[in-house]
Amino acid sequence: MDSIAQAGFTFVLEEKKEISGEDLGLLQEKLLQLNWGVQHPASGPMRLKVWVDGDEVVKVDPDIGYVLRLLEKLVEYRTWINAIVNVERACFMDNFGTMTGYSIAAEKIAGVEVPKKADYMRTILCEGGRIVSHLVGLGSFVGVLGVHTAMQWALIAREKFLDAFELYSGQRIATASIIPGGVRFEPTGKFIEKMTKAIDFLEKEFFPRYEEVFLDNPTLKLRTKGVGVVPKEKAIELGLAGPPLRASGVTSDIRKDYPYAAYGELDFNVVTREEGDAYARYCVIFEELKESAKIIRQAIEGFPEGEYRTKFPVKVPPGEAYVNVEWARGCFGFHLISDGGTGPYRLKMGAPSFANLWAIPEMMKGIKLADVPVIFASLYMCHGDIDR
Amino acid sequence: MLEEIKEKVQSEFGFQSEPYDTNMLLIHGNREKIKDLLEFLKRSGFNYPHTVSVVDWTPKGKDFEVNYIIENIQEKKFVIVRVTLPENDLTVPSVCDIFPSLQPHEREAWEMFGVEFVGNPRLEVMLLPEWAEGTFPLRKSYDFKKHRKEKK
Amino acid sequence: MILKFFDWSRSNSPWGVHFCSGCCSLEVLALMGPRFDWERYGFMMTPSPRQADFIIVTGLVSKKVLPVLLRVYQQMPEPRYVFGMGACAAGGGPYWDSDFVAVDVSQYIPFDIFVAGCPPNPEATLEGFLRLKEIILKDRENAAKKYPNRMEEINY
Amino acid sequence: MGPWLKALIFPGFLFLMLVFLMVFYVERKILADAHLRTGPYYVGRWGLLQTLADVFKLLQKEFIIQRRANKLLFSLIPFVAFLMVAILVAFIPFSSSSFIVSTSFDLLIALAIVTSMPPIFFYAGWASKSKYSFIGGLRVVNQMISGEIPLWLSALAAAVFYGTLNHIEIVQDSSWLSFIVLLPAFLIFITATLIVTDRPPFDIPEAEQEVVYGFLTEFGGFNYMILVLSKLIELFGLYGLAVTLFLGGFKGPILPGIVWFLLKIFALYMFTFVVRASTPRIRMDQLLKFCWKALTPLALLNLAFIIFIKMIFA
Amino acid sequence: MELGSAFKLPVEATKKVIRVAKALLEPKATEIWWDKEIRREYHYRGKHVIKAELCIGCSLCARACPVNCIEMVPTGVKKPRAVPKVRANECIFCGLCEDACPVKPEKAIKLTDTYTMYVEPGTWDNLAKFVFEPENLQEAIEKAKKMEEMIERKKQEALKKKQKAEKQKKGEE
Repeated sequence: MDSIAQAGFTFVLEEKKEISGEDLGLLQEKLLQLNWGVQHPASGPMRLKVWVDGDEVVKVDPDIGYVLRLLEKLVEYRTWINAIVNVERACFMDNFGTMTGYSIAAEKIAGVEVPKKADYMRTILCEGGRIVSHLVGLGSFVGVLGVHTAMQWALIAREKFLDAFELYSGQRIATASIIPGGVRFEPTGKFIEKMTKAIDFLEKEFFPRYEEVFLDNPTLKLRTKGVGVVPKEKAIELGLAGPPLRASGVTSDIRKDYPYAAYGELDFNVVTREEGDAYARYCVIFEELKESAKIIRQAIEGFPEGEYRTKFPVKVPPGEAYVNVEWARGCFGFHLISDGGTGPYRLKMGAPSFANLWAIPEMMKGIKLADVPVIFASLYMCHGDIDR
Repeated sequence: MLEEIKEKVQSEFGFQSEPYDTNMLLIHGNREKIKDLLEFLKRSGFNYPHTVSVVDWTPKGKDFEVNYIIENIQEKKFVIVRVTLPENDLTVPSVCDIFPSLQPHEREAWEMFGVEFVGNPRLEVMLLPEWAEGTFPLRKSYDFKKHRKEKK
Repeated sequence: MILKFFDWSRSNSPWGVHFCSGCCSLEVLALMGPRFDWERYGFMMTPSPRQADFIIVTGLVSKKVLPVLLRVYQQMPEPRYVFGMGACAAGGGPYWDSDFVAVDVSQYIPFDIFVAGCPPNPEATLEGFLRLKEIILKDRENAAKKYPNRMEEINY
Repeated sequence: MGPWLKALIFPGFLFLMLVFLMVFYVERKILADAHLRTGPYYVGRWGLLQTLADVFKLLQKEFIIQRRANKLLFSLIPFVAFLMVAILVAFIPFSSSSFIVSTSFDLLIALAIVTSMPPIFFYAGWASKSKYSFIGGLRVVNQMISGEIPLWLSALAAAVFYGTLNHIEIVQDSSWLSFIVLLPAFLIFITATLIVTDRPPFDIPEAEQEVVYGFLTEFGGFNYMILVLSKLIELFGLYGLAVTLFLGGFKGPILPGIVWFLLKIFALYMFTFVVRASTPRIRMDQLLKFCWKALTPLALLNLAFIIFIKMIFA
Repeated sequence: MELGSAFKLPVEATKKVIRVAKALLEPKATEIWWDKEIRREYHYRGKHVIKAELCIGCSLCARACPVNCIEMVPTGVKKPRAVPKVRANECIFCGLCEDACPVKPEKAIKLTDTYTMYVEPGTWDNLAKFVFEPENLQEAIEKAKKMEEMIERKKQEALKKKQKAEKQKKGEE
């Protein structure tokens, strides 16, 4: 057998191709199979098998599982409280969203009412996490086009928020600060002050500087406009989630549609774009930063007094709950089941990046090799979230 | 909206359903009619599938559950279709011709639980390392602690 | 004298290979950023392991990525160093009881330095990198050679 | 000074080395400044010795040749590349007296050398038998050939305007008027230079996020250093040409000629580095379109314009 | 690409270049952090401080630990029967052990508020030595021993008293 037929294409097996005579190296291969990752500057811990014909991509097949930890199983060995340590590590970029979703699901099963202050605190932290995550997303998107300035500028703003989180919880990113029954630490005035300062920096210094150079950039537009276009119907059919879905014109935001925490009481817009290309996804991420900053300002203004945490029972009655939260990368679903024990019986994490990833083979048909990293970065995925 | 669906599911398929949470409906289906049910749901606007969640109830003396979680993205309603499968016959017809985006989710469920989705074109190892194929690590019978002790 | 100069040059331009396998790479990113700026000390990231001097084991190493990690380590040219980072690299961290995580990476790849924390702060990491520089300065023979090649004998 | 001593020390080898240590340092420092960070700081005073340390570290690294690689080509190519671009620098007059060779076909020879670079880089990518290197090598050929035509045409414009190919005569003939007349040619020349030497935003052959390092991927240690050095010298040589042809070379008030020459080159380098910090990389097909549909016709038009002006003045 | 945009694009791009060139003159964001001895003012989850004299040996912290890095080391005395020892290379500094500790008002196991880093030139053989041990363990044990002796002495005294009283009662009877 010299070749295998798969999905309509014929691939020549590499081992069989040692032709006798002079070795011409790679010149004689028609289809090159590139292993785009695991060690690749733009891939992260995953592999895209890219078959290219010259500069054109014929077929793409993702190979994932390189950061597999089986979090869903690990959670079953934990108690209700300390399972957050594993849940938040679904992805470190925005760990508050996952912790909030898990906590709300656990509270729904246990029938615990959360004080209002905890709700507001969760909102602030979630939006902070979204900002932190989106900043890295913006930076890495411009980063795959060979300019590292955007990432560095974004990191300056990111550090301000991480400082605020550190002041609140004691760690920069592994905060472990939202638990079933409220939040873990008393929100102090110092934290609020620091958060306000961070948002001031974001709005007064970062946005103007960034907008001027990297949002309205002609070369950037040249590279990203019209790349990886997904129309509205196609986006729903492919099951895209989060900013890529909204960039295709679908108004879907869990914060607006099924309000949790304090989102029901705050005023914000759902950012959508109609174009559905890589540039639109990039713009959606940038606009969402502004919305998040707005939400945090409102939440700080309406910050209520009272308790920040209620008692959560050690043993939770049998039951189940399905909770969605709008995480930085999209809608994160938690299907949590209790059997009356001291810990979760089963937790299913419906990850948005996983859904986005499997749109890649469809989106990358017949593009240029140089567009592979652009589309990959514009889908805004997190590897910890894909593999779990 | 959800009331209509409830009645129609009751009259057309004979499936019981109950409200699950606000905005959510839980339909107890069976595997014979699951494809028809999902097609009906897709026609009535539930076109954005979220995920496939399998629950292993064997230590409690019950069966496996397969939950299809589908959203109506225009009207903002959820539906959870639940199919119960006995442990010795874990097969269910694949729905990836109705919802193509559920294909990797089914693949993951097959990999982790061993639930065979008949008709899925790609039931291959995805997340696990190759040597771990067929271990079905998310089943309750696969105990991390036991394995650790065995190794030591 | 010349040897001393060579030692100095080796310790003052450590380039790392861009291999991220876990969450700690986020803190490495922060270290590359403007606030902690490791380039002040001459650190740099290279995309290809052929030009690298050290590799960072960024926390979690799952069993699927472990052979890749060791392979990248072997592709690096000889004076090479390993920077272990985070709880996952040394004891499994939050995934200590998972069957699909290589719990103690130091069994497979010789750490020159280890920083505790999950993930360690950029300050701690920078301190670790400065210690790595000291180690490079002293280590003319390249201590990594003493360790056996364990690529072949990975058994899960 | 005899020509051999010149080739070894002043405008030759040692001087080039010194200049490139500084260029590396300035590049890192300016990029860092654009990123709002400090850049190299603790190695030597203000990090001045940083690149020296880098170079001597690369000398100590293990020499790896991949099992499947073509051993002869793989180890030979970097030195060949270095030799070629060193010849290019030999024809550049740093001041009225400090140059290595001067013939009546200076410009022609220099451009011919630049034109012969792509096969060398292609062989570098081909010999390492890595897929990414191979694609990088192919891209180099593609890009350089399309960039060289505007380069030649815009350089020809200058040659037609001055009526000579000798560098020193060109410099001595230059004036403010010639600078203004040749300004379009200068802009085309700089753009073409960026394309030919694959600097950002045209760094397609060595795009880190697409093909890792292009043809440099498999090179490590000393070989890598020499290859990078030769690429940098190519840029230096072409900028030297640009200064000579369009900016009046070593001419300038008060200060000695060599200082003026280096200052002008430094300004061009500054421009390159800031462009690197602000402009995203463009795609291969876009570059080809840009070269063949915009840059080459413009260069031709410019040549016609210069000939027209020459006719009026003559 | 049309000819018009081919002209416009370089001009636009040059504008961006000039804007970035302005950033060269802006103040830098790099911090030289070791000038201030401790960067954090408040609430940092640093290394563990275990106070053996406060510990009651309930092992709640070991149970609360999500990574199982707390080991209860038996002391040989009754109270506390065992004190926690933290394996620092596995610890993730989540602070849940601190929350679980029932000792009031001062917790027996606590993470320092100030910034302490933990760096070790570590290979496989010396990672095992990488632990946080309780402070003044020996003193606490001795103290506990003395206390136990005291308590026993008191108990015996009480017993003797009882016996005496009983004897007296018996005698009276």
